[in-house]
Amino acid sequence: MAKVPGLVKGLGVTLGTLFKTTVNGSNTVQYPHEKETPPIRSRGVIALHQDNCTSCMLCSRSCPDWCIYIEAHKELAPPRREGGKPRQVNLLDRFDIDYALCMYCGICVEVCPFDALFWSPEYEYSEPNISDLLHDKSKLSEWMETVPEAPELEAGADKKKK
Amino acid sequence: MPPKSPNGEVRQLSSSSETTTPVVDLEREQMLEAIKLSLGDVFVDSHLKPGDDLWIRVRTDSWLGSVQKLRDHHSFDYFGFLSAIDWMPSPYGRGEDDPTEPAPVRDTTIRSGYAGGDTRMQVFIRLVNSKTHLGITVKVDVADSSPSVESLITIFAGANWHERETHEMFGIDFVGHNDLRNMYLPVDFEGHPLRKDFPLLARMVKPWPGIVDVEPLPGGDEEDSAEVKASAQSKDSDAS
Amino acid sequence: MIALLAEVPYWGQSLLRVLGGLVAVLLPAGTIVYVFLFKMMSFMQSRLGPMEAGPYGSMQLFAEVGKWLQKEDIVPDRADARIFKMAPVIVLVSTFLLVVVVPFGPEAWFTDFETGVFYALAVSSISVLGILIAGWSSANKYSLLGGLRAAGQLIAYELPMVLAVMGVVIQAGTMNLQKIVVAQNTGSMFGIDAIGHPYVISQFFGFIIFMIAIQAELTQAPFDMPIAESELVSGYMTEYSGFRFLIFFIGEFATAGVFAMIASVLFLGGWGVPFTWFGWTSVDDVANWMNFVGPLIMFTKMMLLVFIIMWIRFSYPRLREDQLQRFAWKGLIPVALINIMVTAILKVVF
Amino acid sequence: MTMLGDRQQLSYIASQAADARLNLELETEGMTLNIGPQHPATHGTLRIIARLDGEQVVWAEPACGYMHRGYEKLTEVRTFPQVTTLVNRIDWLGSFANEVPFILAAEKLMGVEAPTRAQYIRTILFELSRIANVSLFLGDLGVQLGAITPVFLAFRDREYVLNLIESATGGRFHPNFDRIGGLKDDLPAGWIDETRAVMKKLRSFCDQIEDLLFGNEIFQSRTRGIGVIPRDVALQYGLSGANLRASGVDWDLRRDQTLPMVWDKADWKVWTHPDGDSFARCWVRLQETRESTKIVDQLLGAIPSGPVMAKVPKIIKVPEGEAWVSTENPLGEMGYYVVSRGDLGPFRVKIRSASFNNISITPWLLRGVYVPDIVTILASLYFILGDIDR
Repeated sequence: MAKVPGLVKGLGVTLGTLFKTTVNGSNTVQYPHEKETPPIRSRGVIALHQDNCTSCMLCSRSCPDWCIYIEAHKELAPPRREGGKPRQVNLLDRFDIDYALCMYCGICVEVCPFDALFWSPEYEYSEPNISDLLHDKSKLSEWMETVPEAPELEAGADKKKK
Repeated sequence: MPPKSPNGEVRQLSSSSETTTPVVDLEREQMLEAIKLSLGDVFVDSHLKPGDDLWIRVRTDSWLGSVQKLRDHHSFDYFGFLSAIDWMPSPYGRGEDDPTEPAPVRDTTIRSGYAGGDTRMQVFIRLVNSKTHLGITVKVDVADSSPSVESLITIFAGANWHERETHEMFGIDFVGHNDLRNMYLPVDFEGHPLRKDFPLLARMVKPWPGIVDVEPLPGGDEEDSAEVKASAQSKDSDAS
Repeated sequence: MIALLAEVPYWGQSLLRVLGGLVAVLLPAGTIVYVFLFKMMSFMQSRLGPMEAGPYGSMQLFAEVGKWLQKEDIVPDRADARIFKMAPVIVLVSTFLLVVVVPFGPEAWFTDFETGVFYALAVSSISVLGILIAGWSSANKYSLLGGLRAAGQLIAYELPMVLAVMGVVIQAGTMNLQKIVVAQNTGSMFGIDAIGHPYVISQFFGFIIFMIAIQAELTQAPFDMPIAESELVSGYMTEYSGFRFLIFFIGEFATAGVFAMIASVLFLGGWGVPFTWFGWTSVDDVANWMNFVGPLIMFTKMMLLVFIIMWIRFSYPRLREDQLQRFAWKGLIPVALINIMVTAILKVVF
Repeated sequence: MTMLGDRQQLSYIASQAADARLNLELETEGMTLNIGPQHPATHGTLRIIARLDGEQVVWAEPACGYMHRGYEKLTEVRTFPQVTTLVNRIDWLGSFANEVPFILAAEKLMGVEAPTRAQYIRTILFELSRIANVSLFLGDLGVQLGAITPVFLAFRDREYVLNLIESATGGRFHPNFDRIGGLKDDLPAGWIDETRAVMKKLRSFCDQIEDLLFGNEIFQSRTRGIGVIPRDVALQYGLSGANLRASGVDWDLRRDQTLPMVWDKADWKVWTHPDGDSFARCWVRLQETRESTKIVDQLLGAIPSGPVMAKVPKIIKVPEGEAWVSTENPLGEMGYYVVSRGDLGPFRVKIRSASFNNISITPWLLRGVYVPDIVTILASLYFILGDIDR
C-alpha cells in the first residue's frame, strides 16, 4: 500500500473529529446550564463541623500558609452527669479560613484529631473581591451539608483505614 | 508478570536499611579509591553511603582542576547541578515566634554535613557518569570573608546559569565567570536570599496564627488546655 | 436586471450598487465567520464554539462586532497616526474593489469589464499596501516583521496566482469574467456537454496552484507567517484594537469569500449551471430567474471552496518564511509556467 | 522589576552589540526583539531577548525570574509534610511527579520504605502525571508551530487523565497525595477500570497527534534539522529527559536507577533518537507517552493488596543527613538534595529542576536560527516556567 501523505492524514483527523462531534456531541460541558459532579474526594472547600472543634489549634499550626485563624475562650458548661463538677469547654469565637491564601493541600483536614474539618467538593464560591474569600465559621458550617461519604476503596485495599 | 507481593509487607526500616542495601558497595569504594589516587592532596574528605551515594570534598584552590580530573579521568561527564549550602542555622527559625515576646536565642553554631567542611558556606556540584549512571557530589569550602571559587564554565558550559543563580542567592563569586548577572532578582536587590541570616519577610510581616491560644477562663486553671493537648496526641498515635 | 435598473436614475443605480456591494462582501464574510470559524473549527476540535448569544451562538458575530465597536481606538504613541488609521481601510477597500468585477448572474453584475481578470489581480494587490503600511506605522517590531513578511509573501504568491489564471484565460480566450463563466457552461469536454466544461478539470494544476496562492494571499495557515500568533503575537495587526481591528478582521474573511468567488468563477463555472440542462445556447437565452438563483449557486460554490481553505487552515502547522518563499519560487511558479505552456500548446493544437 | 531588570539586560546587550553587527556589507544595524514576558509562545512568563539581523538571530538569551517564587527559601521555614504542598507547584502540569522524589529523599533519610501497594500506586500516578503533562506538550507543540487543532484535542484527552488524578487524590493539579511512608489514601473503587479505559483513549490520542502533526510534511520541515544538540553538548549542559534521549543518550532514570518504585515490574522501552533535533525531541516524547500508557496498563493489573502507609510517627522528624534523589519526571531529571538536621523541617533543599538545565542551553542553541525557529526550539525543549524559576 502506498504511503498516505501526512498532509492528507492530517486533514483526515480534523474531518473525522468534525463528524464525530456532529454525531456524538462534543466534550464541552455547558457550565452554567449543566454541571459536572466532581469526584467524591475532590478538594473543593473545607467544611467545619463546629461541635467537634475543640479549638486545639492543630490545624492552624500545621497550615503551611497560615490561613486559618482561630480564637476561642474557655467557659463553664453544665456537668455531664447529675451532681458532677461543671466542665470547662473551649468555645469557638472565630474560625476563619482565608481561601485567598489557602493552597488546598488538606493538611488541616488530616491533622484534625476530632474530625471537625472535612473536604467538600463544592466549588461555586468565587467572589469578585478577594477579601470576601475570608470565610467565617458559620459559612464553613454551611458547607458541612455538602460533604459526601468517603468512597468505597479499590479491591485489595487494607480495610483497616476508614 | 510482576510478582505479587505477599500481603503488602509493611516495612519499618528505621533499623533495617542495612538489610536491604548492601553494606559493602564495591563499585563506589573502588571509585572513591581511584578518585583519591588521582586527586592526590587536593582530596580532603569523603563520605560514602553504601548503595546510595558518594560525597567528596576537595581543596578550594584546585576546584576547577579537580572537577576537570573527575570529568576527564573518571568520566563524570554529566553535569547535574551546582549550588551552595549555608551551614549556619537560621537565627529566625521558622518565623513562628511571638513578636510581642523577646526573640528566642537560637543555636547558630555551624555544623557541616557529609564530607565535613571548615567554612560557613560550601559550594557543591552533582556529577554523574553517563555510562555507569553512578553519581558523585563534590563539595568545596568557600572562605567566609570573601566567598569565591573558580568557575566551571570552561569545562561544563551548563554551569553558567547555576553559578549565576548561586552568586545571586549566596553571594559567592565565581572567578572566571564574566557574566554573573542576577537571574531572578532585581539589580538593586540587597542581600543574598538563600543565606540563612537573610530573613524571610513573608514570615515576618504577619504573626503566626498558631501563636494564639485559647483564652483561659478568668480565674481558671491551665489543666484543661493540657488535657486537650494530651487527648490530641493520643488521637495522633491512634491514627498512625 | 439591467432592464430594471435602466428606469432608476443614475444616483439610485449607484446607491443600489453600493448596497449590493456591501451585501456581496459582508454577507459571505459573516457566514464564513459563523459557519467556519466559529462552528466548523470548534467541531473539528471537539467543542461546540459559541453557544450563548442567540440559538447555537448565531448572534455571536453581532455581539463581537458590538464589543469591538465599544473598544477604545488606541493609536500607539510612536505610531504614524494618520497612516496607522488609514491602513485597515485600504485593506478593506481592496476587497470591495475586488467584488466589483465578479458576475453573479447573467445580468447581475456591478460592472462588466472586458479585462476583468486583469483588474481583479491588480486590485487584489492593493491590500499588500495596507498591510505594509500597518506593519510599518505601528512602531512595533512584531508589526514590522509581520508587515515585511506579508509584503514578501503576498508579492511572491501574486505571481503563481497570475500564472495560474493565465491558463484559464488562454483556454477561455477572454479576460472578461462573465465570458469565462459562459465559456465554461457552454463548453463541452471530449464531446460530452452534459456538465459543460468547468476548468477545474482541464486546468486542474492551475486550480491547485490558484488555491494554494489564495491560501497564501489570505495569510491562512500554513501560510500565516505575517500573523503568526505564536511568533509575532499578531504580526501587522498587533497594535490595532477596536473597530480598526474589526476592519482587518472583516477584511480577512471578506477577502476569503471574494477570492473564493473569483476561484469559482474561474474554475467552477461561477453562477452558471451547464446551459444544456435548460437548453440555453448563449448567455442571451438564459432565463431571467438565473439573476436570482445565480448568486445562490455562486454562494454555494464559494462556501465549498472556503471550506477547503478553512479545513486546511485548521489542520496544518505553519511553514517558515524562507520555506514559503522557496515553495513559491521553486515550486509553484515553475509548475504554473509549465501549465501555461501545455495549455497554450494544446490550445493551438486543438 | 522590569525597569531595573531591563537596565541590566540592556547593558549586557550593548556589550554584545559589537557581535550583532554581522551584516558588514550592508552596515545594517541589528534589532533587539523582546519576546515575552507576555508572549503567546512562552507558556508562562519567560522572556527572550534576541538580537536580530533581519529575521536571523545573532544572539539570544532567555531572561527568567518573572515567576521566581523562592521555593528553596520557603522550604526552610516549612515542615516536611508542608513542603510537599510546595513542590507540586514546581512543574504544575505533572505535579504528582514532583512530590515523589522529595518524599523518596525524605524516606531515604528516615530509612522508611513505602509498602509495595503504595509503590505501585505511586508509580501509576507518576506515569499518569507524565501523560497529563506530555499530552499537553503534544498539543501545545501544534500551537507553537501554527496548527491550532492539536491543543484542543490535547486538552480534551488530558481532561480524562486529570479526572483520574482528581478522583484518586482529590486534587486535579496539586494532588499532595504522597506522604512520607506511603500515600494519603487508597484508590477509590472502580478507579482501575476507569484508568484502563482512559489509557485506551490516550493511545488513540497519540495516534491522532501523530497523524495530525508528526506525519505532516510541513511539521517535519519545520522541525527536522532545527536546533540540533549533539550528545556531548547535551551532557555538558545537563540536559535531561527526552531532550537528552533525543540526542542519542540512552539514559532513563526510571530504568537506570534503583528506587523504591516499580517501573522494573513493567515491560517497557526507553526510546532514543540519534538526530538531536527538534523533531527528535518531540518524537521521543510522543513515544514516551505511549510507553507510559503501557506501563500504567501493566501495573494496574499487578497492584498487590495491602496497606498504603508504612508505620511512621505522626510528627515527622527526619534524622540528620543528606540525601539526593532524582526521578525521571515528565520534563526530565527532577531531583532534590535534601539536607536535614533532625528537625521538623529540612535544613536546605536544593531543587534540581529539569527545565532550568534544559533552557540554559538556549543561548548556545539559538545562535543563527530564524525567528520562527526560536519558537520551534523552545517548544521542543519543552519547559514549564515554574520549573525554571522555582
